[in-house]
Amino acid sequence: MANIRTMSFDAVIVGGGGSGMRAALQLAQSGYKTAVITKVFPTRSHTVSAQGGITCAIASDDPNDQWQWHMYDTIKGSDYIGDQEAIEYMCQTGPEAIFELEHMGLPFSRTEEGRIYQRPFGGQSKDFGNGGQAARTCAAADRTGHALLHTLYQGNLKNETTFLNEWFAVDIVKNADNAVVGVVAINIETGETVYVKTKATVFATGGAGRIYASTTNAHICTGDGIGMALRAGFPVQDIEMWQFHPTGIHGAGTLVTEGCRGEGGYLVNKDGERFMERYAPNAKDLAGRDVVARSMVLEILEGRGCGPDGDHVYLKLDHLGEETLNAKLPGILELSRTFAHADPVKEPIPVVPTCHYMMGGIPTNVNGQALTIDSEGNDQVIEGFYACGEAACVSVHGANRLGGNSLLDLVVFGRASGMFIEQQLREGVDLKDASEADIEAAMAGLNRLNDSTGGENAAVLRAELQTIMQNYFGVFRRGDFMQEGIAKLAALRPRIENVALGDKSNAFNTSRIEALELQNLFEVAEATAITAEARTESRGAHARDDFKERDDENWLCHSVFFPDDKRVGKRGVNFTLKTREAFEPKIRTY
Amino acid sequence: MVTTVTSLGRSGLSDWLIQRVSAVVMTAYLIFIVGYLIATPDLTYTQWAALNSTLPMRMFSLLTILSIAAHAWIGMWCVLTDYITVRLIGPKATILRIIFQLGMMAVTLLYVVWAIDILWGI
Amino acid sequence: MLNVSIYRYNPEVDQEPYMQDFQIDTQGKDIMVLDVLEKLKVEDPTLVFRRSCREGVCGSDGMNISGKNGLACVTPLSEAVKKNKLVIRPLPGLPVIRDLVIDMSQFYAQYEKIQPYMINNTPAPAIERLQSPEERAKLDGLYECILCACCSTACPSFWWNPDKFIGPSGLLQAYRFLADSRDTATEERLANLDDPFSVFRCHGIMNCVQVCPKGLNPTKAIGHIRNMLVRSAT
Amino acid sequence: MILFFSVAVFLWLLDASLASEQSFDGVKTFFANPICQFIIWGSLAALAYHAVAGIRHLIMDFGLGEESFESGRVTAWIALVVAVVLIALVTGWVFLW
Repeated sequence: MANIRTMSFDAVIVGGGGSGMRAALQLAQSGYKTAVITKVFPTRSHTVSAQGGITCAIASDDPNDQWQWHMYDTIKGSDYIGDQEAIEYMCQTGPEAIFELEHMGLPFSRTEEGRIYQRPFGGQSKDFGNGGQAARTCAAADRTGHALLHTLYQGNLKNETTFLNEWFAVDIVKNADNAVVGVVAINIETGETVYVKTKATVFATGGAGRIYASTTNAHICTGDGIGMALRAGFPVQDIEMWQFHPTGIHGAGTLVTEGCRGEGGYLVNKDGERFMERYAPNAKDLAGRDVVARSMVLEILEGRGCGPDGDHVYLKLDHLGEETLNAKLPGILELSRTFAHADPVKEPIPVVPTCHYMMGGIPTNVNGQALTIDSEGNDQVIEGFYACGEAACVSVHGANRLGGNSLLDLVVFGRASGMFIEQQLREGVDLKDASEADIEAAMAGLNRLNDSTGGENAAVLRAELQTIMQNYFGVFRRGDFMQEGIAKLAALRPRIENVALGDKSNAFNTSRIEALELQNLFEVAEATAITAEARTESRGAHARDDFKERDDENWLCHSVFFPDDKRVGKRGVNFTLKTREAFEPKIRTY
Repeated sequence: MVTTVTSLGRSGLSDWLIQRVSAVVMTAYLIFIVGYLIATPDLTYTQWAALNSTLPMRMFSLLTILSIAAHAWIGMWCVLTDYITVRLIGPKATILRIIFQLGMMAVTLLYVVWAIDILWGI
Repeated sequence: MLNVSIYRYNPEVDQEPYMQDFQIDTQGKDIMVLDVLEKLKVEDPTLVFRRSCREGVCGSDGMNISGKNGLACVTPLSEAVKKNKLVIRPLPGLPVIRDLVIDMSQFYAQYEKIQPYMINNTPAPAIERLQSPEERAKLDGLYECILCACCSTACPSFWWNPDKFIGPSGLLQAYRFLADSRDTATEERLANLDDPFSVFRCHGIMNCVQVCPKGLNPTKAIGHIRNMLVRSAT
Repeated sequence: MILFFSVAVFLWLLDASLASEQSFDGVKTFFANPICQFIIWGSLAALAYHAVAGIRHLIMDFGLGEESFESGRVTAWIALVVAVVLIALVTGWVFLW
């Protein structure tokens, strides 16, 4: 059965979103034989949904802007468990990466001077928090992700990257040294299973927002890379840190960009009160996302929510005027009219905090190399294995990501991974070939699914999983509740491993893919649950009723989840900056 | 760029321009003749022959027939390459289309020669 | 109960495509067509369609809904249902792989043909290339294309010559680069378009404009390309 | 197609009307025959429709009407109405003249 076809490439990128295509572009430009495995046509990737912009100190809005200020904001935003070395690299390299994108044709909005338009976003300041609100998010109207993703795809077309479009990576192939030497993947159109062999496997598989019932994430955000890594026995870091975006459209979950508040919109409760003034007197509606989301939930819990069930609040934009809205937020007008049946020109948009972003992921260094932790607690590079974008945790976001930093993360670290792999390939990579048994091992899960006879419907199990996560691991968390949730998940595992495959055909079988995705979702959910229960403090997006305070003594560190024994370990946060002394943890207020 | 040998002007732009210019010429001719016929209800042979034997009128008529030829050539070529294609009816399409096209070209040429013969034979 | 009729074809099983009828209880809610498909897939896991963002920006779920091409995720039942019936077919004019999934390679090939990337071989400045808001405004209505293929598969000229006529989507993108003040390959781009098929098969039927889920106007863009061709020739 | 072959009809008419006095009169009697009237009518009607639609295209090529879908719809209707009126006039001219 292991007699499957082998395809060989110098580098293989799994995931055709922003970070994957940025990495692929770098490698394709270098002339190495590069392939992108992507389960959807690249421009259908979830990066396309990013709206507001990409945060970076390019000094357009404010000619005196400094990347160091952006670095400070990001570290503060992360609630101090972002790795400072990585954040420094991102903020410093950022402008170069942005200008490259512009040169590739990204249609940024413009200022009167002809420079890239920048808008204010949450958590942005000047002069290390002392100079007031900054406007640092580079925007292409409110379709920045779309513009970015298409530009990157176009760049890859120009450089003739090989795209395996509508292929699904199933599992990692490891060799005798526990190094990664490729993946087993399915061509969705034909059902053919192939061993894709390579010297560098880059996971750019994005997030897993679909573990929650209410999410801004696309259907395809199922944490495939995290699932594969966990099944291969590799750890994940800070996976309990899930960002709830303050403004998802009530009922639909569709994202409404933070740029709305950047352009002057604000939140009101049922009394019409601009309640953020109470929770964050300085930054108000532009406080960190975790702060705003929690404030909204408190308003709702305290009976000041809007609507007949009092289960949401309103985002008010009408005072900005139709002309501004058309120019700056045209996509939002479209989305709100379609999904909220509300015209923002005239009426407020009903919004509610909605699962949005996975801060955790596969731990990596700034070169994108995936890491594991040995028995002495030292970082160890996993040979042949890389990750970037949302799937990775290079840790620039720590416990809470700032708006506009995800797009920067993916271009900067997609690029960095590509550059590093290029250098590795030039120096020569020597990995042992996978044996028949190694490939067989990676096929095991797929074979079991294909041979399944009984089992329950994938969609039903998925809904059950999402409900557990939503109810027990949401914006506010509590120990006893989470233990209950973990027990429920444990009961769910055998049922999901035994999921029914209602369609066994080979032609474009999306049921098979959805069953595999469900198993990936489950791995992410379980890691999230166990780690969340273990972190006995409140930090960033992780807010516990039973441990309300931040506990720097015990938890100023990354959590690391090891799948083999489901153990939660700790890993030190990097506090070493190259250009100045580190930022010490302070109480975080906005 | 899609290359093709059987279109008239070879470039899409020239075909398109010819199509427009010839259309204007034909419209002008049509309006003129219809107007003339309406204005002179009791048209006699002498009047008619006199009109058509003046040099400007001969040139106008000639221009019109050339316009018709070009306009029809381009128009028919368009229709043929829409519907008689290998995609729609298989490999025999090319042969079939060339036969149609040759036939059309022959008829068009015939028209032009005939028209010249008429105009200068008055 | 809503009656839904869906085009079904699985090349491994079916000799030829057929329409299958379903009934679904929408509880009178004005949900999206994609929601209906998702519900039906729970009942019948063999039903196949593409979807991703479910908010109209990724372009995955273009299909023919009650006779009109559109995105299932942003088409509410109130727009699509006629006489309590919803009819869903794949986008017309391209080969069907299975059920509502079509083979879009021809469509993508036309996109690639227009060199859909910035060409500017002058040395790049250390910062961005400057562009005035007015110059940037020329890209509005062009760059928003999501490559869903609703327009091109609604175009008769594209049905007849999908291998030669670039189609509304590709031409919209062609003009997106022609209109960009930062692109320097205008002449080369125009030269590549000046044949009787690539651009000039557009007969101004405007089906593309009617169906575009993003409200874009390919016909207008094609007109601009033609004008540029005329101007460059004279 | 119809138009392409009706060119032959018009050329023949032109030829006949210009060849001699007799044939000119022959053309006149030809117009009295209902079948011939019908052929002429068909050709002229097709020509009228084609010309109107062509003129609409010319106008649109000049970028008038913003090339919006609405203006496309409206001008298509206008063209159709004008064509119908012209065909009615042609009918009157051919059959009643």
